[in-house]
Amino acid sequence: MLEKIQELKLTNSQIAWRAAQDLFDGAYVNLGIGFPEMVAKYQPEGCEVVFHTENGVLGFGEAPAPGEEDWDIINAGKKAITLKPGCSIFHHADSFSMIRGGHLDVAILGAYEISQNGDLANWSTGKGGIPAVGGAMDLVNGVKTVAIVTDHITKKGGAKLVESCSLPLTGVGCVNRIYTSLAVIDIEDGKFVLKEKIPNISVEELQSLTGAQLHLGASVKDLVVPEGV
Amino acid sequence: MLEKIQELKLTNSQIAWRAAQDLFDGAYVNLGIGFPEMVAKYQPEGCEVVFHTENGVLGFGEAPAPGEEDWDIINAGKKAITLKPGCSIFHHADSFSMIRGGHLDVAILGAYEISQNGDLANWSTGKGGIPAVGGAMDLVNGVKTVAIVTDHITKKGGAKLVESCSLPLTGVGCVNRIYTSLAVIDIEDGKFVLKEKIPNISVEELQSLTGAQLHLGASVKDLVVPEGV
Amino acid sequence: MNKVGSNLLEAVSVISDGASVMIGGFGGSGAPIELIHALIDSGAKDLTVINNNAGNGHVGIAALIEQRRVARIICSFPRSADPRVFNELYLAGDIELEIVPQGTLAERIRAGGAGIPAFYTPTGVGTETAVGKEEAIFDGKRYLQERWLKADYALIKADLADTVGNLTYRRAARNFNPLMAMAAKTTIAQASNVVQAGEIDPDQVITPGIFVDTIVEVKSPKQEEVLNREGACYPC
Amino acid sequence: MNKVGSNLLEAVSVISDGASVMIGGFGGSGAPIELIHALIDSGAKDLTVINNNAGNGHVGIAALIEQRRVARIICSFPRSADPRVFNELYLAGDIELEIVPQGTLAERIRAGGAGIPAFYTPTGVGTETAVGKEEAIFDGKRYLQERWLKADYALIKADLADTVGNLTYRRAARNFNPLMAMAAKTTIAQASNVVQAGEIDPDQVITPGIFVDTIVEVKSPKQEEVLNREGACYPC
Repeated sequence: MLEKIQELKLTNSQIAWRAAQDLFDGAYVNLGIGFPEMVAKYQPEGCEVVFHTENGVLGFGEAPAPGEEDWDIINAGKKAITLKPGCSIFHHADSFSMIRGGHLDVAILGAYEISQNGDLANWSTGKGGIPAVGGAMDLVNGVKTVAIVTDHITKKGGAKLVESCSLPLTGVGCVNRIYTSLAVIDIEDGKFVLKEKIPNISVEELQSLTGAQLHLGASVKDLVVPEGV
Repeated sequence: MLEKIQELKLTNSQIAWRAAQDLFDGAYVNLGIGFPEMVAKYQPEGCEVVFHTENGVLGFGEAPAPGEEDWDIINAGKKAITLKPGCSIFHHADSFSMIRGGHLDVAILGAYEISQNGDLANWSTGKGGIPAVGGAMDLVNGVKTVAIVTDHITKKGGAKLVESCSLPLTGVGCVNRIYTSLAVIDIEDGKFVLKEKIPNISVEELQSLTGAQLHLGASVKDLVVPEGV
Repeated sequence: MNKVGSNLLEAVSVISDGASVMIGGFGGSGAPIELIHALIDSGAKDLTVINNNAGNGHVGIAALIEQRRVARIICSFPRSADPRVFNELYLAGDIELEIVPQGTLAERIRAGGAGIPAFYTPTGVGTETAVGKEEAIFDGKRYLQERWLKADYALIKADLADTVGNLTYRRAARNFNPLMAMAAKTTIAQASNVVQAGEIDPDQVITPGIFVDTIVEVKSPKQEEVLNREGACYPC
Repeated sequence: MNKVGSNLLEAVSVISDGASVMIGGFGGSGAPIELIHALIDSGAKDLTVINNNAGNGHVGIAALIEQRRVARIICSFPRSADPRVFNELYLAGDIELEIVPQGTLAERIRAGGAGIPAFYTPTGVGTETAVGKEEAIFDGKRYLQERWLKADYALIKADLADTVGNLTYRRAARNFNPLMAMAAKTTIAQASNVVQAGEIDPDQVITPGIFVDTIVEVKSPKQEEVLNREGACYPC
């Protein structure tokens, strides 16, 4: 079965594409460092999203061409970005006022584990090493909708969607929606509710790859990604 | 005796002059609405003070000529002011961060009553009517040195320097120095300590006009104001 | 995205009876007179108004009060050169007043915008304004706990606005305006000039567009101080 | 009043062993590299450093750590492209680390500057960072009490400075710099250009001069990112 999953599962680009389809025109959006940043590539036609980065920029654009970087203009991942017309710059306290004050519409983040009541673990593997939290705890407690993009299972085949997280938490009951490599799952009333799944996997198979009870939404749609993504 | 006092006592201009002599070059100073504003006129030679107003200006200058007012540029008393080179503008939360955060050196305010432990009553006569506090409570709790300019006694001859205030308080134990129409008095360890008095009044006379014990400083100097002030 | 509204009355027509409305300005400086007058025209009543003052003369907030639209006002300093409108209603018990020290008012509004439900301040310790508030000691000093302040709407006055809602303010007209823009569910700004996105240097934006919902251009806004010297009233 | 100092080393020579030092910047953006290198030259040690990060490569904060001048670091994110310097000392137990969520770090610093000894935030509720902190419920939601953060010194990087200490910042190099300027007893700023008082429009001042003690002009400041790509180290 894990082999079948490896063949069927969505790539990170495809997960990012699916997450991007729920963005809306004029939404203020913060994308986590790394994989979530890919979501920016797949904004739907006619949907102009305003991107926020914790270090104090609202309305930034794509990365500059190599050699064109201005290292005063970076994102939370310390990558060079560009400023778009309508952009604004502010200090860190104002930036986190936007986050904590509930002014951002969507945060899309990565995850180690998500529990059925929406707890998120994404900042520490709990194995010693160097802890580093950054803005994750602020984002999950402040942004109106917190969405996760993630593989459905770990590299070793273990569940990432679980009854309760075993790793140090980033936030409690904070996740609203999960875009995985196999499905779209909402968290409603402390339950995982399946909204979409890729066509060639059964609910039973999906359940077997999920560490907590999957509840079925009113209708479970097929999660289909366009060719070329 | 009250007649003698009426003759001898300093005018408000003279009190303001005396208060201004303790300002130092580079001091950040907030002057209360009304009488305390007169202090600005008497800055000592070579002493450049930076004036702050609660509504968000640091480094303002004198009033503009009549007809030259810009009503976007006013002080806390809603009077038109002018901007000096080196001035800065900021919002109210930043302005009160300067105050509350202990960044201002001196606030000079008016008073109804001051108690020997430094309690100040200057915002409400307690008689009903319309209460209005403005920034006074923030100033007395935030500025490094809180000084008062005031007549030594009320118009009816009653004490303004008292054992404990009868009017609603602005702040507790907040006053450092009092410039009155008769004397300069510091508050030290819960006591009124006389530092200066006008020459033609005895300590006993001054005591009789003060509602709490006056302690004598190491030396009590003559409070003499130059001619023409 | 374009946040520019077509006219003042339409912009404020979303404000319903009983709403809480933060109104920018300190006295007349930064007061969005045209938005306030549109709010009078809209007919909304039973409002809670949050402003530093309680109006002056017979225009702006004073006019809103005079038209009996304000049930309650939260402010630091209701005194003014001509506070008759407020005073009469207050002394008759027809308007409720909550006095908040000015810095605490500013910080409570900022806290509302910044998602800080409560904070501690030394301001007001041992005074009447401390009644009913929790006191705590930090490093041996007494502080009061103060709660955030939010509102349904903010009416603010800007100098420049761009189409995506970025704002600048003119001189000390800034005062409460940027704070209130953050603390209201819906922020409506009048601006002396509306420019295209990209025409305000990002370093010079004071209020980022995320805090602003609707902008209306008011080319030559009135100053309360000037109107009062002319003896103006609204509506007249 | 003129706050312009003559050189970097003299400016930082006031910083004594054991001092707490806020250092502006987010990664390399806004990092006052020249002031940090002067601090290395000054010899000060046993420092507590407050910064978002814990250095990258072998310049700036990483160099200060490599020279064993930092006893303790308060930051949100000690990971970087090349965090070897910090990691080795940390894993050997030779540097103390306090991890603070980034927004809480920013707000604690602001609170330090604003005279707010404590505030409540939802950030960190139910996590390891909540250990030892008071929890309170407001309007049915859980919050943690966080304390202000102050420091003896702040080293910050500005773009323009005027002689009375007003500062502007270039683009996202602003980040923590204006907050730290408020929260330190003594703030030392390097600026790419020092101009006369009056040459910065008062509306465009980001840090008012009241928060700044000493300014040193550093005409073409180095960028940490560029230095690291060149394989630079300090002192070398």
